[in-house]
Amino acid sequence: MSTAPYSLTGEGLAKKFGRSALFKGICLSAATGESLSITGPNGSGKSTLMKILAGIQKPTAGNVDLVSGSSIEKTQWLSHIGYTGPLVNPYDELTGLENIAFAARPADAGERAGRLLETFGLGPHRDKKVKHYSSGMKQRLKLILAFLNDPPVLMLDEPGMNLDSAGTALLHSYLESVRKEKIIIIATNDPLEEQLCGRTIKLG
Amino acid sequence: MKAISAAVKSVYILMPAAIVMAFLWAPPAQVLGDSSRIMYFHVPIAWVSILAFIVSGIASILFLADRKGSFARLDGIAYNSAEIGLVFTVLTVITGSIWARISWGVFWNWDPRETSIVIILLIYIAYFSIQGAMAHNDNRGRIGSAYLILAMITLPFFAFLVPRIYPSLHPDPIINADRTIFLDDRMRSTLAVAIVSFTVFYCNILHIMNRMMKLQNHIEENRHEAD
Amino acid sequence: MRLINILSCAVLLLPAAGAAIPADRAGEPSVTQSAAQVLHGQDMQKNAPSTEQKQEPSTTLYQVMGVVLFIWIGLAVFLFRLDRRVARLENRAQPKQ
Amino acid sequence: MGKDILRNLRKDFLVEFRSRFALNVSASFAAIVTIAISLTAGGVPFPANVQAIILWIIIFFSAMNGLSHIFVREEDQGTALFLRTAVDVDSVFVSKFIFNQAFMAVILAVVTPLYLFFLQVRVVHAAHFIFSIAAGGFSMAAATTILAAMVAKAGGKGSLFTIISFPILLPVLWISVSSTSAALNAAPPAGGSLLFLLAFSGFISVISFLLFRFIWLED
Repeated sequence: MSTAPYSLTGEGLAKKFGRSALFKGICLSAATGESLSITGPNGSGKSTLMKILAGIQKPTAGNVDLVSGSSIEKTQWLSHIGYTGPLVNPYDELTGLENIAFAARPADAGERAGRLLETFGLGPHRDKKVKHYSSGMKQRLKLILAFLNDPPVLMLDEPGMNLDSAGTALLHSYLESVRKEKIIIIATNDPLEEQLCGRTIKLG
Repeated sequence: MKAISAAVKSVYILMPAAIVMAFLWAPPAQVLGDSSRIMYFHVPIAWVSILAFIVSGIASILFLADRKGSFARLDGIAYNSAEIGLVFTVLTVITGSIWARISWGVFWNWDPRETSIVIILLIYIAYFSIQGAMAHNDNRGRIGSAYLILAMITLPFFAFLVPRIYPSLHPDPIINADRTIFLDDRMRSTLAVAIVSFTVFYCNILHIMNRMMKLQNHIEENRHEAD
Repeated sequence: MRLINILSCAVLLLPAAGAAIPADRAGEPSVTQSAAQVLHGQDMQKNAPSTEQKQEPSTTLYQVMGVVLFIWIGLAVFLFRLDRRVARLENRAQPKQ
Repeated sequence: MGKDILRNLRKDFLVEFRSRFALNVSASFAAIVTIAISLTAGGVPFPANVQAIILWIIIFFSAMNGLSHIFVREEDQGTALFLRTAVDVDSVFVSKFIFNQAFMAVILAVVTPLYLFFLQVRVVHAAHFIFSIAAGGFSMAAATTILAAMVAKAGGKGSLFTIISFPILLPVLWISVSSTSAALNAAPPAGGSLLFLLAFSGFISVISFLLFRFIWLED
């Protein structure tokens, strides 16, 4: 990964589904070292906004730009972004370790994966099929998959979902340890996670 | 917009002219007699169904190529054109098989032209089933367009390559029975007038359907604003 | 769509009617024979042309042309009125936009 | 890109091997139909062209049961978004394409021997027969990969895949049937059909590759 600082800007973002508008006129920006939380009631478009920021969906109006030195092409965004959310499901038929092997891009991901598995307490379950995981374990695996390639931008949609208090503490301490070198964007309604981030954007 | 509206109105004059020419002015063909007059309807209808197919294919290509969305509702135009095309394809099959019954004695015998029109029909049916399966899906326009493009690309393989590689599959004498009829000048010009008027007819329907689609969208948007 | 349904019915009649008479004329000299009989009857093709050359104006040809024209006029009136109605709605929608 | 393709292929083979659902359905369908036809025929061999037609009908429908599975599974199990974040568009298409080719090869390897065994087929030109089957299967898998993606995005409802595949696959079936029936006849077969199939599959693969991003990436 390049070491140049990243910055993410969104201008005048709007999304319509069919004919009903979800949100409009959202402007935001974040640079490396900054963190952002997106809050709002259910159905206010948090997940959609996250997807738009990650380049997975297109906004109806406005545009998003990810810059590191020079502007990065949209098709390449996902190799710079660690994205996870309720709809990003690992493969049930594969074990935790196999899912990690599938998602791992750089060569040193193996070591990182081992460390992350230990950190998040999944070490003993690495060779179990994901369909035998509990929902909390699955959420931990999803977080590992997002952190795996050490992306400079982290976009976490409801990262605390299904986690027990130990899991939440692990997540928070991990985010605290990397916040200096990354852009972190979290969509959440949990006040604790909201406090973790520098700024808050309210939807709805 | 105004110019198109005016131009397509010429169909109100062209079509009666084509009908009268087809029945009164054009002489009966030497071999087929008066039954050849169905040609002035069958050929233009077949032409319109292919035209509609090509138009919807081109609209689909433009729709996918135009990522900025500067042309609105190209996928809707492709859909409307395909709808007209489906009707005309069915008509082509019906008129064609009536004609085949009169001149060859059978309703159907899979010559290359019959084969290709049936394939167009199948493609349209497939297109409408995939559109129907995605009634309220945001991907609808793009997937339907991609399918139409893919289908349009397979078509030349039937129309040109197959008869050439397998000449034995398609008995040439049968198709030549009507292809080699001598067309005199009056017949030819009648056919030309009929083709032009059916093309304008197609443009007229497409134009009206597109405007109706626009109005429908407009009404639905306004209804939501009122909420 | 309603428009396309009506169109399909109407346009369907147009060429079918056109097909009917020629079959009649191309058949045996007896002009009274109905088109349907000819269509479903024995073969009527090859022996036709020899008897065809009389150029005696058959009323059937005119009748069928009349039917086709009548259908076309109906279709044209429908299209024309639809066109007008759409234009009126467009005019009403325009100022609001 | 090469690494991405390998990662995705390894994952697909692993997942498919663990469940074997698609393969089981396709193979059992092929076996049941072949045996049923053989049973009804009562041991009387069909003429060569009928044999070719029946063979390709069996291949077509067995393949239709399984070829869409590769994309439909991703949507059904909700893993499509994970795949999307982990692998870029072009690699997804290429790896799924390769997977479908492998799947088709397995289907052909199951169906053809069964068919030859049960229906007393006498293959006159063995090499031509094998090439016809292989080229036909290759074109079929090549053309249906993108259609599978469309069906998956459309909700993957039942027989939709068969309906939309048929018009596109018709030239392939047509040529394959006549080429296979030539291989079962004493008459010397022409090589043009294999060329046609290769040209067709090459052409359609390129177009599918270009169109795939419009289907895979959402708005």
